[in-house]
Amino acid sequence: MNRTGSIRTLGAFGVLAAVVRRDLLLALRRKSEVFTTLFFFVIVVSLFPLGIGPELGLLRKIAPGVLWVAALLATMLSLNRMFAADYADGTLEQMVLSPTPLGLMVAGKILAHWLVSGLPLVLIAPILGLQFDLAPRALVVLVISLLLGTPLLSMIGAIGAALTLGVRGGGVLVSLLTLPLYIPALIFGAGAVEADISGLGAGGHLSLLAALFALAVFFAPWATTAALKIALE
Amino acid sequence: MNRTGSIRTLGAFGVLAAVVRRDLLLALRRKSEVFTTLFFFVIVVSLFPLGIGPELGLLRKIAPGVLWVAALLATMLSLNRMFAADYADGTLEQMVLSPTPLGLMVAGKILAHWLVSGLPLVLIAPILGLQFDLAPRALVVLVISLLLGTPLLSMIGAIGAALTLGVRGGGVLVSLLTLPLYIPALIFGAGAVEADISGLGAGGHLSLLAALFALAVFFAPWATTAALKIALE
Amino acid sequence: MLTAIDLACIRGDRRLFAGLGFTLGPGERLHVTGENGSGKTSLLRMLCGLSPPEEGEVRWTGVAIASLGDEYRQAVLYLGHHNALKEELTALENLLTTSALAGVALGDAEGCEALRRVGLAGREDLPVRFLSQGQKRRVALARLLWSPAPLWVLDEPYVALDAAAVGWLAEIIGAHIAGGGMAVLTSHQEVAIEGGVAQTLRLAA
Amino acid sequence: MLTAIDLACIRGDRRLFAGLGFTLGPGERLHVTGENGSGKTSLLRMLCGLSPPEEGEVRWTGVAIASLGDEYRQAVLYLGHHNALKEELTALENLLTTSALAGVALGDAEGCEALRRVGLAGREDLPVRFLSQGQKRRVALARLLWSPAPLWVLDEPYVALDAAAVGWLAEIIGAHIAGGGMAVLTSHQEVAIEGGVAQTLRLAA
Amino acid sequence: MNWHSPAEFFAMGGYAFYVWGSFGVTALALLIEPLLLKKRRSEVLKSLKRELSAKERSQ
Amino acid sequence: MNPKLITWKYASPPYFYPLAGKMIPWFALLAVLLGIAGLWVSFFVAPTDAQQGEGYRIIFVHVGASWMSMFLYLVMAFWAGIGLSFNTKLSSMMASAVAPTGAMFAFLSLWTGALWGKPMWGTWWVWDARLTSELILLFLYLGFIALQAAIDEPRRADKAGAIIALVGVVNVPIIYFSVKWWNTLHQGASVSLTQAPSMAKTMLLGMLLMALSFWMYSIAMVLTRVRAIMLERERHSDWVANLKEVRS
Ligand code: HEM
Ligand SMILES: Nc1ncnc2c1ncn2[C@@H]1O[C@H](COP(=O)(O)OP(=O)(O)OP(=O)(O)O)[C@@H](O)[C@H]1O
Ligand SMILES: Nc1ncnc2c1ncn2[C@@H]1O[C@H](COP(=O)(O)OP(=O)(O)OP(=O)(O)O)[C@@H](O)[C@H]1O
Ligand SMILES: [Mg+2]
Ligand SMILES: [Mg+2]
Repeated sequence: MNRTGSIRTLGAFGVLAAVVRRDLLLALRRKSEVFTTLFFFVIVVSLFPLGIGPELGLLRKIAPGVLWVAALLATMLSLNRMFAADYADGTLEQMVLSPTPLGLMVAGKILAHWLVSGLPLVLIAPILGLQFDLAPRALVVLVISLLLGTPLLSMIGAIGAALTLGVRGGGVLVSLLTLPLYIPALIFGAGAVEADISGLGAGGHLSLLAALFALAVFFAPWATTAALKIALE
Repeated sequence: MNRTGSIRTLGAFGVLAAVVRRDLLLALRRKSEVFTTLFFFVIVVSLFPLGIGPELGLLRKIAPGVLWVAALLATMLSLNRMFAADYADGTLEQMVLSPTPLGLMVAGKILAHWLVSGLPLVLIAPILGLQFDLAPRALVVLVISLLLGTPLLSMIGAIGAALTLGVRGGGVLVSLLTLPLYIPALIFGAGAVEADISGLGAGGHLSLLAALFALAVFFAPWATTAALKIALE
Repeated sequence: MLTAIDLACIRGDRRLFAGLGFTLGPGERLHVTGENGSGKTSLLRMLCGLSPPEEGEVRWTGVAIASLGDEYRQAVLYLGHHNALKEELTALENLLTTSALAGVALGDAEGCEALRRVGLAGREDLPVRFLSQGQKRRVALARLLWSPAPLWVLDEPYVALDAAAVGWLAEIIGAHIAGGGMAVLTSHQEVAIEGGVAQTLRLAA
Repeated sequence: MLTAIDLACIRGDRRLFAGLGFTLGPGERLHVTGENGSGKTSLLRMLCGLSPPEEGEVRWTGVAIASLGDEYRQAVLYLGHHNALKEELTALENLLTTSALAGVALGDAEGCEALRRVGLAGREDLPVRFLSQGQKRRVALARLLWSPAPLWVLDEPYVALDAAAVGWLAEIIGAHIAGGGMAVLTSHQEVAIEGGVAQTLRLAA
Repeated sequence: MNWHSPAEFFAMGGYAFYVWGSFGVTALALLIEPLLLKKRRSEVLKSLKRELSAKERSQ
Repeated sequence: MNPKLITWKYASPPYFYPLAGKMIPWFALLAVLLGIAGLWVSFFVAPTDAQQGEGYRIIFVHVGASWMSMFLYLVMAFWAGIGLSFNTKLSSMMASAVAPTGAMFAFLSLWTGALWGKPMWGTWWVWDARLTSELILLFLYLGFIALQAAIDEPRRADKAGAIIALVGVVNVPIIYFSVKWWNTLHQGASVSLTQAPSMAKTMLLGMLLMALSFWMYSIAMVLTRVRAIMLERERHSDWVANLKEVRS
């Protein structure tokens, strides 16, 4: 077969786009996937009133914490599928062997993960907030905090997901590794909403969250790449 | 090779024991596994004070609910590995083809799952309860409710785990299927502890939990077996 | 005696085969051949009772296997494309547990003996994860050595094996058949098996 | 040009090979043979740069591959025991994305053409999960048809393929080498490849 | 008759948002479902026709 | 003709498909007529409520939707169970066809209830027994739909869906009573759903008409959906190829 001439090679961003496209396609194909992280989030949030009882006053107090913990758990649950399938079926080897820098492909995978698992949570959170009787302004702060926080969770999670590859039974191990790292995001995220509710102003918390976000953008793809290479050695 | 004479065949309970032994061995071999469900439980429970704030009064009120929700999530997280590995590597086919009734092997796997994921939670729960300032009697009720409740969670979870086999992206789907079914266990479990705290007596809740347990013992292995056979068709 | 009557198999919108029938008696082996995707694996899974046939029936000693249940499962040993090994367990542990699942109680000594025979002496206690592709297949095959099942259903047993291993595997199958056993096998490699009566079933793609 | 100098491989407490060296120029192919577990897969992964050698060095056009990075990765195509396919994606989607990962932009037409050539016409849009073992391997192999990489590293490419497919695969490899490419391959089956210069490297167990 | 003018009707005694929000979304849902079903049906039919004509051409 | 064949005649897709096609317009028509009548009664006949003013008119959609959501779950589980035990394809298709409509009514019940709750109770949502179990019912529907959507072999999807539907149906009463008990144990009577005992006759009439309309609507939708499912699943059978809508 003619293997010269007609073949175009892809630039770095072409590969990035291909990675994002592929992961989104996979998520759509496993039809349920997009919706299930979301439903998980919704169900977990609904479990708390069932466990704690229906007093609205009490529920309003714990709402920011519950919503953020649920977002964190939902993100974490979906981490497994970030690299595990690629690792098991040999795609990851192919990625490492690709001429495109691995960091870029990792960034693509993180982006796709956020689009599939993070963004829907941000969009549904206000409705759940209503169930806990949060005020409209608190809802806005909630959405902003999640908008900054969920990509952060995806980025930190990627490191954990990469580190636990091939470590069998890694499904739970990944939570062990990432949950502690998630704690700052949880404190500032839930803190922002609480601060707003109690009239203290959410600005400080939100800017700290933004700072964490910026830090992670630089740090996470690098660490993830390193972890992936180690997993394959 | 001489294939007659010397070979002993195993009775039904021999096979059941072999299944339990194998799963425990696997859990020990994937060293992290036993501890990670436990740590997940501990971490989730500890996240709440971080997300909600340190008021002891508030924390005491939400303690039963939080502990039970965490137990439920921890169990659910570990459901994935109940059958998935066996399905992927062909062991499940061998089980279906085994002369021993599949229901028995399923019972063995559920038992092993509880020993690995449920029992440790029951044992650590009182310590976490202390952190939330629960009274000693409430701690005892907590342990009893978990002792009845966690096997129930394993049994119900087995159905969900079996149904989502081979359904890629099943990791989150399983939670969508099982969490709603877990709700009665959650309500009676957390309810028992709360009833005890508020001086109403936990007896009613606990006997309902026991009734659910008995129901599940009969129903769950059957449904799981059916689901497994469907998965392999 | 294994009888297949008028079997049909539909996968998605494809009819892989229809009206397929054969009879396999003691001391006979059936080679199922055909191109990739012609339905060999699908047929073998049907014969084991793993998937129900679209039409037709599989019978064992004259009785439909669906109504036989345990009795038939006791008589069959199936080895598929997958090895059914746990990567974290050692070769020996894997062999002992798969045997136990099939209702056969093997001791350590018998297990080690079987592993020695498949050329894994010295690797009994290595987690299967570390073994090479061919070594993994050998662990899966070691089950044959102690199996009391009269009917072996082997899907591409020779895959990943080196030439020497293919040789002894053919011998083992031959001995099983010569001893009054039965075997249904598929393979894309031509491997000569001594002993017994050979039938061939060719599935057209 | 691929050069291996004094390679050694240790796995656990086993020294699989040591002092291994060869030179492979354009138009040449290297057959790595050896029993199960002799270290073929380990060697091939080293050559690709997937695992670092215990001792020695792999060089590409005279430079150590560790210092070449992307440039070397662009030159290598590796096909391992695993097929690197996503079971939920269709054959075509799988082919296009694996190619994209390797930096090659294939269009739908080229993808379909490649699948047709590996005998999967009409199954382009079937999720790979439904394909038979051999058909899966064919999807993985379709990558070869459009690959611009000069060095192919193929670990048991013939596994699970039927006789016809083994035939055309050998032809494709032959054509690649005849066109100035290089190939390192392992196989337990004897398959004749036409064209190019053949070297053989035997790993003792 | 409860209403004296259309405006009063639409105001629903101050509950317009809630009443019309309920009836509106319900009506919307009951309208969308048949439309989605119609689309689903026509898609199946289209692909069936395409397949049929492909088959007839190949014969 | 073989008697068994006669009994099962209408249970097989080739016969049921045209039959359903003939029935759909009638149910649709009934739904529209009953709906118009119901709306008329709801808005122009039923009097203003003494306590709730005009806001109570939400009842006319809310109750019908709530009833349908619960009833349809039973219907779905029933067909799924039949499909599982007798291996009749059509029953399983019916189950899959009921689920989306049921889920939609569950959603509408929640939506209209929430819109009612805000003016009446001052909050969109309380964790009351009935509300909570309706929410869980929606989750059960979604679980069923998601599971079936995630499996692409139809036969397997049918059976797996049937198991979750049956397990769910056992659980619905358990859930309902557990939630009810849970709620009443804690809460005094801060929130109570009990309506005025002497409901105006016309209000009852409006509710019934709307509920009947929803019922007819559901039948029409389920039949339409099951026809589409039949075409999708049996695309390669002769009877589909010979349909005049395919031929034309
Ligand atoms: C999201 C909130 C709500 C949900 C999920 C909900 C759910 C339900 C359900 C499932 C039923 C039927 C059950 C039965 O008849 O026993 C029902 C009936 C009813 N609901 Fe609601 N509801 C909600 C809010 C409200 C509100 C705010 C009101 C009025 C203040 C209300 C008044 C009624 C009435 C009057 C019935 C009819 C009871 C009967 O005649 O049986 N609901 N609702
Ligand atoms: N849903 C589906 N739609 C269309 N075709 C399908 C579907 N599922 C399976 N098939 C086809 O059914 C066949 C299954 O074949 P099977 O695995 O039995 O083949 P085999 O003879 O074992 O092949 P191999 O030699 O490659 O192992 C394949 O041709 C596959 O493409
Ligand atoms: N931790 C370990 N301890 C001891 N031996 C090990 C360890 N890890 C791997 N090995 C051995 O290293 C070898 C790895 O071989 P490799 O997979 O390269 O073989 P191969 O030549 O590709 O075999 P095959 O033909 O079966 O594919 C095996 O013999 C395996 O038993
Ligand atoms: Mg096959
Ligand atoms: Mg190898």
